Amino acid sequence: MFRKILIANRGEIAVRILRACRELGIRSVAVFSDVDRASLHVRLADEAYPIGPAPSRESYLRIDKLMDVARRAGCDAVHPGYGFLAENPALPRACTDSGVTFIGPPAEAMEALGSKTAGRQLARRADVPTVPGAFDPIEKPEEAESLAQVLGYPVLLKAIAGGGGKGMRLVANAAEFASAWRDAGSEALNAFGDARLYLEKYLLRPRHIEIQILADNHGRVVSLGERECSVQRRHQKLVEEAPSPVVTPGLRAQMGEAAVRLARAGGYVNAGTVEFLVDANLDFYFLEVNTRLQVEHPVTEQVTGLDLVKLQIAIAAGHRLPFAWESITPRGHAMEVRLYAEDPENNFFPSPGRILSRRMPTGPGIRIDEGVYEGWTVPNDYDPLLGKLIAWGNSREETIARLRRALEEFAVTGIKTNAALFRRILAETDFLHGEIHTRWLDELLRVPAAASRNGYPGAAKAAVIAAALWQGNQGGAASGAPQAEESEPSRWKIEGRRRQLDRDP
Amino acid sequence: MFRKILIANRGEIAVRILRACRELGIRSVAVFSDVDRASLHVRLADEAYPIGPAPSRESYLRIDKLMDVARRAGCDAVHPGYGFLAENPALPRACTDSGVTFIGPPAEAMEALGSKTAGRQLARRADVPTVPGAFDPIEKPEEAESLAQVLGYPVLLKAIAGGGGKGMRLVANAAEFASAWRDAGSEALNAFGDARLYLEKYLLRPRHIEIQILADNHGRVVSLGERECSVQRRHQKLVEEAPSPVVTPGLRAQMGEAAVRLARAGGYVNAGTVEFLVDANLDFYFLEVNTRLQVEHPVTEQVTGLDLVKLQIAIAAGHRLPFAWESITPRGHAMEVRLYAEDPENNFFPSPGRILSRRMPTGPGIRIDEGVYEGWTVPNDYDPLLGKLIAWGNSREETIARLRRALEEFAVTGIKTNAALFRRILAETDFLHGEIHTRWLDELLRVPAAASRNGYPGAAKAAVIAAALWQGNQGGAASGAPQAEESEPSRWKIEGRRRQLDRDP
Amino acid sequence: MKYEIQIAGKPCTVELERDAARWSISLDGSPADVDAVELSPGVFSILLDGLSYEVRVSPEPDGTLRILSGLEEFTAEVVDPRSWRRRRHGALEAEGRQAVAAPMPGKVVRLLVQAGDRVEAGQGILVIEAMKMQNEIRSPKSGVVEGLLAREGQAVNAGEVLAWVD
Amino acid sequence: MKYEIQIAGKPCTVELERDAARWSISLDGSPADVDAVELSPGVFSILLDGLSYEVRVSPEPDGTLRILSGLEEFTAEVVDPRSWRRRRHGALEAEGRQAVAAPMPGKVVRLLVQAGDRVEAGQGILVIEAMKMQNEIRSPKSGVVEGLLAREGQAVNAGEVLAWVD
Repeated sequence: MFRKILIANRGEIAVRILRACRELGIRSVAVFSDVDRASLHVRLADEAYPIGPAPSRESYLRIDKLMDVARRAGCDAVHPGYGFLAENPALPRACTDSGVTFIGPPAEAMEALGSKTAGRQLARRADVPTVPGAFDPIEKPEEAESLAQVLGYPVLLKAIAGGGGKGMRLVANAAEFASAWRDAGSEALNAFGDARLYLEKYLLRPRHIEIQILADNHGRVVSLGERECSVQRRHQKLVEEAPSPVVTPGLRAQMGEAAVRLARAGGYVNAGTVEFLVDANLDFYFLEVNTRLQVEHPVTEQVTGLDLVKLQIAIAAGHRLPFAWESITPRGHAMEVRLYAEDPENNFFPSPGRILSRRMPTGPGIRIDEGVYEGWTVPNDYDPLLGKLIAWGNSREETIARLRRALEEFAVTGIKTNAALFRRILAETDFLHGEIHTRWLDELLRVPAAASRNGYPGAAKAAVIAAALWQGNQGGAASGAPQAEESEPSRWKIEGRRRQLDRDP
Repeated sequence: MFRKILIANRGEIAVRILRACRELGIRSVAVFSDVDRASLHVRLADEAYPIGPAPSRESYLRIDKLMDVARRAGCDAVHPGYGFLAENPALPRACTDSGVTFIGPPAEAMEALGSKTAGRQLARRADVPTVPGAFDPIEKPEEAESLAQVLGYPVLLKAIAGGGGKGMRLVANAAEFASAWRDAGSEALNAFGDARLYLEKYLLRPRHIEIQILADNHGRVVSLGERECSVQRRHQKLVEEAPSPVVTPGLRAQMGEAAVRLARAGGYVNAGTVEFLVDANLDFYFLEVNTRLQVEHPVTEQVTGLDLVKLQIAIAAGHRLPFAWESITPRGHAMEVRLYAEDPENNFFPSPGRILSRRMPTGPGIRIDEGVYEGWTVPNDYDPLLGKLIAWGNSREETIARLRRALEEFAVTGIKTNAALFRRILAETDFLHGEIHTRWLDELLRVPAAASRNGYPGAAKAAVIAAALWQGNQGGAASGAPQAEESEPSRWKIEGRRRQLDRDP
Repeated sequence: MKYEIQIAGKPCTVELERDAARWSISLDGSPADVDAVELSPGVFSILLDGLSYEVRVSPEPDGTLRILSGLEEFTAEVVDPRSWRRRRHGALEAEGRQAVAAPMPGKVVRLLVQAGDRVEAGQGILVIEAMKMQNEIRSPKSGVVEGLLAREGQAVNAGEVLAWVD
Repeated sequence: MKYEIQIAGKPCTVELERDAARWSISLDGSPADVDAVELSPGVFSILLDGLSYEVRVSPEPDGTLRILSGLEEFTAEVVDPRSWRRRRHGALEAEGRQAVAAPMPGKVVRLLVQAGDRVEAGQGILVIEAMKMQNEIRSPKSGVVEGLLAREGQAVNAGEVLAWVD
């Protein structure tokens, strides 16, 4: 087993990985940019080294600096997390050159499966059904636009190097094409250093259902079942669950076999995800392969009981996958929501800044994977993901009830988050019935949210009182509200209490 | 189902119960003493009402005040939690008089099973093996002492009304008898308002293994399997786990059947626990019945996937238990540690006070049930339990690794806690092999802890530097350490970084 | 001390009076049955007729207060003698031509209009990149772009005015 | 600024020097490769030769500092010009007769000795009840109980001297 692992990432996934290291007795080495010095992953790691200025192209995307730290800190393995360099074949190659183990697939498998066009060519050869569209990067917008005409709108523009909805645009008609092409290209360039795009036909109201696979170095490839990630805003997954409300054991087996077939064809090793679109007839079409750990991996962990990061490390260390895992069936139901520093009231603009106060949920069935803490300043330079709230329950209903409960306990000030959006989603009838598709949320968001279904009649009154007390405190603590630590109750409080007990609330 | 539930408790269990209420769509009503106004259970409840001064005999033990709040707030049920009035038959009787449902066993079942002497008489009739000793409360210390002579030392003094190790004393020889009798009696009086004691023979090196049962109003009684709680300090459980490292499926069935037999004999309804001592031959002896929810109920929840508090509420509402639960088998392994505000360095003296700062673990396999928060002042008036840290894993080894990881992330200042004790326990070979018994920890504590096995070589250096920076800050923030929010790195930091990268750490 | 507070558009009066070491509170003239404690700066636990609310107050760049009360979110403005002038000023400004302000810190990556252009309400004015996402900043009203203060490549702070539309 | 610090019994010198807006740090005369930030009051993240430590400093009633550094716990005493007098005083006191102090707030429920009694080290002096547990307070040394300040039923605070043993 490894002695020391370099975590080439930041935020919640860096924390997730160093926890796995600690549980395995492996030392963890964090890296940080100038604005991440006080980040949670630096606080929790065994060692931490600076790798440059805030912009990721000068820090987290600098393979040379990462290899330098790995060498000097004496690491024998590197975990890339997701995003940044996770799907860049140059990293595993650099690791090989430096004599450290890359915890992930070989560069060749990344190339064979990672790029969406190559992945689709392979899928066709492996008899995995695919969505019609271009197989290769398209250089000229004109070519792309004429292909769009042939396929018929709507079409989807995607970054060759893409992931996480970045560098992706839905084009409803020819008029929108030029600007969509421009925005997707420049977003892709900024996110991945690669502006190349391709396009495909856009299915109407499909579900996004993906299969988690694990492959060891000894030829074994297994499926851990599906995750449904149909609740997306502009192709950005927001809610993920396992099992899918519509996947039957039969369909699970079919999709799992297709995913395993494709992984074998690509010589895949370690953890990966094969994404499919599933239409109303429950026919599935290959979408792409993510040759890395997914943001949403915890929902699979919660229903299988497996620790995917530990398994990634074990596989990279050459361990074999036990046979038993081929027959894994999900237990209960798990659901994850992605908490972002963004403002749903204001067109989901990013909302970086200092976290002034917060209340995090705990208790039965609740798991939190996060990368922030109270008092920390969420930097403006990276993805706005604060963390993930994951609930588990015996049934989808119990899971949703727990998630809703946790979201009611969740509160943060200083930055805005999308928590209220999730409270809205979890109250929607369609969602409760599992009647969702990849455009469901975008359609929902065209309708303004109904005012407070939560029936807190006095909330406005309480807010006004708090505002006055807050203003009073601005004059200096002395004039403020009673502090919690003051002990004996005041006369008026006793008054109030007597009055409370003299009447039915 | 109920509309509104009064939670006649405080701290982590009150929070646990109100979460179950929220997940079921039932409104929760909290009560609080003067020192609990700012408590977490008050913050999270839908409604909260004061019930008097800090001393529990003037607040949380006042049935009249509780019934008053229940009536005026319009509650249709009362959950007692554990401790306080949870095992006092007067509460269910008062509920019946007030026309609200008591979420727990009927008063008669409490009396038949709750008092240790009555419970043992019933156990004998139900063919459940018991530990030799007195069956009735003993009025005179002289009687007790002569009985102790007959049974032979060591003997155990226990409070008739007791629980949680309060009013309990181990007496090793006749010389210790008088003071032990005195302390146990006065502790029992303070804790339960009942000084009566009984005594029993003390088995050598027994394990404490208990069976969780559920009984509905329709004659169904089921066992949810065992918890092992052998790691105790002075009869106070500190670490609990499920399944037990020594219980075989056969023994689990035997103990489960015995527990169900006893519950039936006592006309038991709702959730309860039958405690056994298990000796080296894996023979088990009935110890007592806890006619309530246990502090350690989460370990059963984690391995069965069931929510015991929701089930308590459903049973009280007259629902039936599905048959399937009779065939429950534990999945994976769960372990809980009880975090107390006490000082292991200083004879485990209680350490109430204000929580100045803390870091709570999160992430995979970790559950926290707690009743405190940063900035809150832990009052001196109640049990020092801050909360519970529960880990789940595929194996006992993985569970211990996760618990250890979580305990390494856990930090608190302002009060002292027993977290370091758990880090020590989880590193002990005997514990890792599951070779534990109810006196194991007391024996371990006679040996001073080995200095830092955790190998943080520079910890002392870091401490000195922090002390200097802290002292610097006392002169005013200006002279202090760089604040996290300041952005651009200083010259000396860049210096330091260059030096770091120029050498192998 | 008496405070005029605008909340969700509606005006309201809160009176805080010292009573022993604490405050007694009345709302719009009538005494309220309130038990309030501050748990930490800006975080209040408020029992109102027995109902438990946790209320979080934080100031916004524009001088208003963002208030989370239970699950509800409010924007409030406190008008008390000390802050009278500042609030008024803010109010007046809002009635003039509309400012297009940066909703978050970021970098202007593209201008979509030029000064003098006629724009529709909701039409894109420019694109700001923050946290790796490109965000189109739209016009608050139909009118003419009067001042276009932002330049491509410029870094901007939250609340910074980028353009004026009249 | 130079600080003498007693930690785990051993003396140590820390020098903090302003360098631009920050501090440069040297330990016992030699410059240390340190990157330190204060995350929140009393909570520091310290990178020492690349190793990451989270250190929490909190003052104790007796004027010492309790320090959690990684998983280690230390008691430290800072001796700087400003606080010189107070520390010395504390030191002197420790050399005199031993105080029996309440380790936590609670109620004295029983006295086990009387003034003038001879006691062994570790022998019970009195019993304090706190958080529903009875805790026997023991003598720090063998000697004679000189002053017995506590009375049965009396409420005591943490650090309050209950008796003297000489």
